[in-house]
Amino acid sequence: MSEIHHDHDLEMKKALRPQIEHDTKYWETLEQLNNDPEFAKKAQTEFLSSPLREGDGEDGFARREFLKLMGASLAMATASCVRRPVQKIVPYNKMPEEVTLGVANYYTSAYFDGSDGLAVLVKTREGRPIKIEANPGHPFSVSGLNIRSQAALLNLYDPERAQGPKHNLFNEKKSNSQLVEIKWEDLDKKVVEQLSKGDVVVLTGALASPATRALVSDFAEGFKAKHVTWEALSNEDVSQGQKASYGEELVPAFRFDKAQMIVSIDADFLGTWISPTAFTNQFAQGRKDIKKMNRLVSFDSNYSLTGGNADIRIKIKPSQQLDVVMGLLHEIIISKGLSSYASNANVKAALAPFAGVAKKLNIEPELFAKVAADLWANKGESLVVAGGLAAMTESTKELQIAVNFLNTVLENDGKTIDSKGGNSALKGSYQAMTSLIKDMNDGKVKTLIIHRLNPSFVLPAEMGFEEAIRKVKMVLYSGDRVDETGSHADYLIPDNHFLESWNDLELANGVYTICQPAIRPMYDTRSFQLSLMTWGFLGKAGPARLRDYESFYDYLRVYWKSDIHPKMAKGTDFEDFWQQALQKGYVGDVSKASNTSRSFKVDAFTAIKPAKATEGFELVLHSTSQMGDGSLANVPWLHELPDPITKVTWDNYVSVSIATAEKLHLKQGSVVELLVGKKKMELPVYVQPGLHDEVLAVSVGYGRTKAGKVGNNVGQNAFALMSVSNEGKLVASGMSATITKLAKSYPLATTSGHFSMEGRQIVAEATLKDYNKNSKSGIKKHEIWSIWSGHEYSGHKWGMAVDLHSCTGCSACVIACQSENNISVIGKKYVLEGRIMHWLRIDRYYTGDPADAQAVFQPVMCQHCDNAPCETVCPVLATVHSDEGLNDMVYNRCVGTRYCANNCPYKVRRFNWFNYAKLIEKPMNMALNPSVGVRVRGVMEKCTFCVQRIQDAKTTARNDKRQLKDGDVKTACQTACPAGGITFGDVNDPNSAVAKIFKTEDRGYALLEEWHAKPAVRYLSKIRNNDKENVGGQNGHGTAKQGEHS
Amino acid sequence: MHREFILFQLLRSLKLNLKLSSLLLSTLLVFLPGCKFQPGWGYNKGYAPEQPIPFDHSLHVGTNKIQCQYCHNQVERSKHSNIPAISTCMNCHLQVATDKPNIQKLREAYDSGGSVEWVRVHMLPDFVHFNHNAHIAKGVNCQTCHGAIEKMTRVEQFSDLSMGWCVNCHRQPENKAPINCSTCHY
Amino acid sequence: MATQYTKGIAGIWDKESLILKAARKTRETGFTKFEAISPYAVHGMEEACGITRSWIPYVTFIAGLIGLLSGLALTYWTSAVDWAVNVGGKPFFSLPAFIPIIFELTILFAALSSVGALFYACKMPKIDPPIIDPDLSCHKFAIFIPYNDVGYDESKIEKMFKELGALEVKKTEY
Amino acid sequence: MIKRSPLVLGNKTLKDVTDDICAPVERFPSKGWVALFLGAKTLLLFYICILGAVVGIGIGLLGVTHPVFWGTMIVTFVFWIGIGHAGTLISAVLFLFRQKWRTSVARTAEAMTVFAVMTAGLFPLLHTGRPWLDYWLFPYPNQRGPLWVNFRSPLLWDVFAVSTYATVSMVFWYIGLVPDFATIKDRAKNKIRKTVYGILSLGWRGTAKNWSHYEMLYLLLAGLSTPLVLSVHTIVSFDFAVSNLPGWHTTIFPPYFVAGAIFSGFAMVVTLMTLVRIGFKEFKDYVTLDHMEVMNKIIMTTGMIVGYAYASEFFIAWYSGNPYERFVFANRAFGPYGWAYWMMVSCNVLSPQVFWFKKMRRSIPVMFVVSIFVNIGMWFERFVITVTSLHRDFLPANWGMYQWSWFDTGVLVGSFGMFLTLFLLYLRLFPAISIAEVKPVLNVGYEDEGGHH
Repeated sequence: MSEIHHDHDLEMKKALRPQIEHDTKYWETLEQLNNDPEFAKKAQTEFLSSPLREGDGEDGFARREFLKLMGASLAMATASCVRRPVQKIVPYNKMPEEVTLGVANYYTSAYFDGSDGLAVLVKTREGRPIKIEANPGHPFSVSGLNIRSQAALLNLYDPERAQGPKHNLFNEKKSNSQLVEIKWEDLDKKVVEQLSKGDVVVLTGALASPATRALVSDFAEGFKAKHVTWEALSNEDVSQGQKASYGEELVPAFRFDKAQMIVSIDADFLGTWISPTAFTNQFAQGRKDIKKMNRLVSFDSNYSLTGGNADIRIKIKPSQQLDVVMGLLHEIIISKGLSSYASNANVKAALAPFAGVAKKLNIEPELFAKVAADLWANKGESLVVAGGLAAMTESTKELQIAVNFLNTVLENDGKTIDSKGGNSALKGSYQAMTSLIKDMNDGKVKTLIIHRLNPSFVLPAEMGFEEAIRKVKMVLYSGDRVDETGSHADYLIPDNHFLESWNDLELANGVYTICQPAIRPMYDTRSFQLSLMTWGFLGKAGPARLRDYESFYDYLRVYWKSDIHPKMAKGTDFEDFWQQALQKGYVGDVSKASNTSRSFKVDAFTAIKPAKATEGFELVLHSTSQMGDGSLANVPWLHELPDPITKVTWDNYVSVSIATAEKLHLKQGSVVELLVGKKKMELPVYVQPGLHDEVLAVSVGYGRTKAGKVGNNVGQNAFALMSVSNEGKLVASGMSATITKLAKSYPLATTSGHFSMEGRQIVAEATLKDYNKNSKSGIKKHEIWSIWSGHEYSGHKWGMAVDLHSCTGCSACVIACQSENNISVIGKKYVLEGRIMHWLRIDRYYTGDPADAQAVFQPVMCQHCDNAPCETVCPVLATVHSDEGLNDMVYNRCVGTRYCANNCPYKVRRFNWFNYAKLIEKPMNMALNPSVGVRVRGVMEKCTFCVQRIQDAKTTARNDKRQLKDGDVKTACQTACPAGGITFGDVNDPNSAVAKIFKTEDRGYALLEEWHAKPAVRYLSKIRNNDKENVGGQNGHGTAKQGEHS
Repeated sequence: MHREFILFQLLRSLKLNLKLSSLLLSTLLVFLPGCKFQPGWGYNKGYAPEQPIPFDHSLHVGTNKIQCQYCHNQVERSKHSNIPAISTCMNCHLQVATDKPNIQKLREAYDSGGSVEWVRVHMLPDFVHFNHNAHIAKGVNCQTCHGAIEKMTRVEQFSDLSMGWCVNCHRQPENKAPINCSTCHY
Repeated sequence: MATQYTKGIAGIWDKESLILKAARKTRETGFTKFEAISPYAVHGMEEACGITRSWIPYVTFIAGLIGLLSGLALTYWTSAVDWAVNVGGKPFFSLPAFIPIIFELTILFAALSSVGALFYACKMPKIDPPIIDPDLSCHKFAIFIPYNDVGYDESKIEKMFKELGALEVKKTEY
Repeated sequence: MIKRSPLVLGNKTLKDVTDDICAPVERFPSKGWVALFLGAKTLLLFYICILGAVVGIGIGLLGVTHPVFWGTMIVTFVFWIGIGHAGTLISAVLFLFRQKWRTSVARTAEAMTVFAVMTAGLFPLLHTGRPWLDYWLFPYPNQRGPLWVNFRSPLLWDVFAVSTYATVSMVFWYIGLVPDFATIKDRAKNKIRKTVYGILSLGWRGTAKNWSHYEMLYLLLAGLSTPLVLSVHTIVSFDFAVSNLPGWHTTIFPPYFVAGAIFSGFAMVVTLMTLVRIGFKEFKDYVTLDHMEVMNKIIMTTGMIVGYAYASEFFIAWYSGNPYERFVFANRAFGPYGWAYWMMVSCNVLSPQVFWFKKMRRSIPVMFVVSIFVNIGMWFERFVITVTSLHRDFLPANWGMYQWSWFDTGVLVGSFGMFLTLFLLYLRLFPAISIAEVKPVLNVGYEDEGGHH
């Protein structure tokens, strides 16, 4: 009875709801369709962007499967016809306007992982997203992508995503797990019933969506709920440090592009810290003009990506982080007597114990003094940063205060540090989590709504989350699967993937980005926002805007109309504003103006006491740019991506220095028992050059147990090694640890066999001083002649330039290539055998003294040699040259002799040893790019310079009745590169960017030039700004020694 | 005598063998280099399967002179030539010939939001990327490859769609068409 | 079938020196169509029987030449004329790279044609032709004079063979 | 005039020769033969299973990987092709040099050639990723344009060279067999045997005219086979030498490979002949210790040529100044595969040195052991060339190792199953010594004229 009444009520309510005018061009209707049950039913047979068939309803996604329709997958009904397999074509019932078969559509969207955010374009074909592309020109994430934003595509198609709401039939103690399916109506009823009992807590990650923030606060208002924000990889240390130093609890905007001198103390801003993608972009901008390039000094306790790219990398251990900053301050304020604080007795007293830090830390005193002098010399144009998991030591707060003080002394605050421009979403807090757990234990939490967080996985046992959550009456988990935390939830409320929902994001203060859905929800899922709205509606709680709309899209528009439109474009028509925002993907701009500097609370600084010197190993936990907090652990691309520094796939491990390894007789793959406090963990060893001898570094994000088939039990969960200090603070780094060698070994699947360039000119490198003397420094040119003039290329001649100076090795290009070109994932066993399939790999070499090794990175793809050695040896003409200078690889002609790969000096060819394409589980096949063939067993494959994009660009130009122009063709790796290190184009077009590099750039050289394969790829030499001379040039790598006679 | 008989038998069998083997050899020589080395997907010149609704091109194109691109409307923009949506049929058939049983069948599908399962006639393997748009832009007539569609009551495959067939047109100098592998294979 | 074979008379010896003498004598007597049969190639037999040098080398030479030219034509026509493809930036007609192919085809043509020529010259293959004596492929030697040879006279020949030390003289078909 | 020792012992008559050589074909097989044959056949069946798995599941079952794209199959291919050289060499080159001692070993050596080439020929066909498309390597007219083949590729040269070599050596062998088949046919008591060997003998009757043409053809084939046999291993060496890989791209390869082929081929002949002498006692008079000694001399000579090539490679690598080349050779001897290199050197260069002593040259056990060592060493030579050059080439980031698997072992061992099965069948069914060729040299060493000269 009540149900009928309820339904009736709902209908009535709907009729009364305000109507929103929808424009028809974009996707808003979908969300609406999806959320209206009746509409949704109809949509079973009519999906806007893809042809449907009746009877396909049970196969939720197959109907959208392009391949089936276009005959690519040859899902053949062989029938009795011997002549040929019969294929059926099913046309649309009504052709959706925006869909042209075979032509991709792009939708603007954005990705935010709790810290790093970037604007993206979602490339769809026939209604299914097939690639995440960069949205160039976005004011914050100017260009490029990171690894996980691209890999999130596979998360959409993860076969193990939750496909509908679930109820866990718990026993009294909540110790069992018995999942049953439940209808949304029943779930909502139960939830609303419980919500009305009060004591509600909404636990979310950093919410960068202003509309969602508003919605959560509306909800909190309605249900008297508390909103707790927590992130596994939080930036709490920065915001707390800011609070202590300046009185403002925020994460400021760091402007690496404005800094001439950057000092990082374990802040891996190029890899994992805050917004690595945007920072990489800024950092690269600051180096583009080599004569005026910035200098990066990294004090690194783990070998981070930032350390790998530093002009000067100085290894430290975590307990020395504070010493380094204080030491630098000591150099400036006391040794040199500079800055206005030089006369402040308290400051002097606080700094006094830090005299001679360099010596204590085993750093060359001159070098340390030079760093300090450089900082001072670039006053107002320098930047000192510290933070991240590796800096989460017991004295993390002191470290942040000291860093802030140093920045204030250097007058950077307000210049390279913009307190107003930061992302206000970065509020994840372990303190808040600690008090939440306390509340849960005290029975003060009756309902806990968790949105896409995994505290059970992250929080160490001593925080007691597992016990506390069992004391909560009802736990609602809005995630994408029953993961470690989800298994504690009474109700699993499957959340939409970000590509399935409307959303907005504020990535930097004042820059608003709209996320459009690119596909209708694949399963019976509901966005977190809509769940809150539904409960608000059913529970009759909260302000009107929470209750009155039937989709989050409506809420979003209303919010934008009331809150964002007036702020950003007062006086214009909202519809125009909205349209523009959708098309561009963003509104607003980052503040360019300098801010005033804030006043520093010197008291906080003078309270800093020197830490006790420690002996023995210290543990460093760090996150990696591929795995992050482990939330995307079920995406195989991420596991198979070689770590940018160690080049290890499919595992985490404990990194030790070479000296330590020798001392303890450890080899790569030896298993050790790591003992931290009372916690033990068995991990394989990775011998890392350039690591401090007393450091044991382990990456987090691995060791998931309920991520899915791919991600479960890959590596060990190093989050568990975090400990709670005596003061109740969570510590992730600097704990004393010991290792014991076990009589076991465990192979680590590395993709890079060798550290050294063996004196060959592979990565040409010069110091800035050398470069200023001779811009060709570091490059050994060879005299090359041929007895034959070669073929002429009269039309296009494609070429690529890779700037090793810009390349940070971040590996976004590798994933972009993998996504674009349907590159198979093969798994650890085969990677171990050396069979990784990446067409584009990043070779990492170390130079200099192994104990203080410096890293260089080199992306290597097919070089499309004019005199391609591979072509000559193919017996069946499966790889030949096109008249546009491409080294064509014809998969269907290949018989698989593999001679080409043997004869390729760059070893860029990959072979399908087994039928890897068969490993693609449905619906992962929907992520395949239909413009690129899927390779079968027994054929060779390799980089094609994204020939499908060249062909598409030609089609577009032809449709527009114009000639192809520079910039029309952008390869996948090029668009993904946040540093703008890859240039592609027509070398025969004298005005193209790439032709100019080929002709005029002194730093350009071809890899293995003396081999005279005439590659179509030019590398631009790397310049290191480190005051040295003739290092890395003629003598350093012995480039002069080689090739003279060849 | 006996021996001669054996000899005779032997010789006969040899002759037979010769005949057989020469037959086999000529089969190999004539057919193998041609079509039979290929798996069953190609070279189905003349293939004219029965369609669920016997759509008559000769009536629509030949008699009624409807332009090809009226129905196959994406062919100028896309590499694919689309099969028209049912709604395209309905543009006319909501009024025209509504009494015919096949049109009623179509109407039924249209109203129910369903579609028609046409049997595919022209099929290229998925490692060939044929681009309709490029050929239309070059001014290649539909009939050049698809034959006299305006006279076909049931569509049949006019060309063999073999690689040789493609290449022999592409390599004519007057066509100025590329014959790179990556023109079609990528 | 039977008509393929001719009747005649044959003498059988068991010594290499005797057969040589017998052959010489037979030839001197004026027979031209006779056959000397031996289990192995007897040194001096050609001279004794007046057999001229084999013509097979001419076949070999011409076939080799044809092989060479067809190898050249095949590689040139397919690589530079019919479908010239830019392979590794090499000239369309990369003669040095084609030499192995041309060489192998030369040898193949020459060798197979020579064997063909032998078959033609020896009228092989034959199915089970009549033999005079099974030991002729083991340790005995024979001379066969067909009935249609000049001056064929069975008794005279038998006598001559006996004089030459024949173990046996028999009328047979060969 | 030097007094020659007899080529055939025991003062045989023509009849004795025929009886001796035909005996193994005509009598019931010995228990030893049956046991060996069953063993070889089992190995062959195992081999078929292994190859079936490799073709059916993927070539990745073998240890081939990135960057070592070629492995056991190519190594073993070159190994068998090398072995396949001795036969033609003995029958053709020694024939041209009028070496009469060749007659008693030529037939078996040629059979070994044919079987070794058959065993070898399977590898390049099956080591491709998609063996069912191997026919694309032949330039036949097709409906793809027609799309031809790349005559610049050494693999295509291989196709032509190996198939020509297989054809010609088989024809050569068969032509030599024709008169002997006729002999067996004439001796046959059994109708089936008579028919089968009758067909095989093609109606050969041994008239003087036939012998005249026959001898001319034999000479021509020998003349054609001699450059052919040299070209085949030259072309096989081109697979490596024409590439641009340091360690492969070497001008010394053709002569070095040919010498190595003769070396390994003779070693295999010695191995097989010692076994044949044990198995078929009557052959001891035909394949005498003198024969074995001569072959051992050749083994020692070619072993030293090969040793010279090893040294010369190192010298040239150093002398060229090419750092990649230098590195590869240093890596060969002292890198992770150094053990294979030293195995190769000790087996190929050091072990044949015992043949400086006449006593050793004439000792059956010693020569057997040495010939086995040489076979092992020559397999490792190809392994060293293929794998160690590939595993560390230009860009150190790509360096890797060969991933030896059980399938590699299976392929290697199984190929011996195929070879031995064929060889054992041959010993039973074919006259293992050329009857028609031995008969004219029966008198060598017995009469003052030294035969008929």
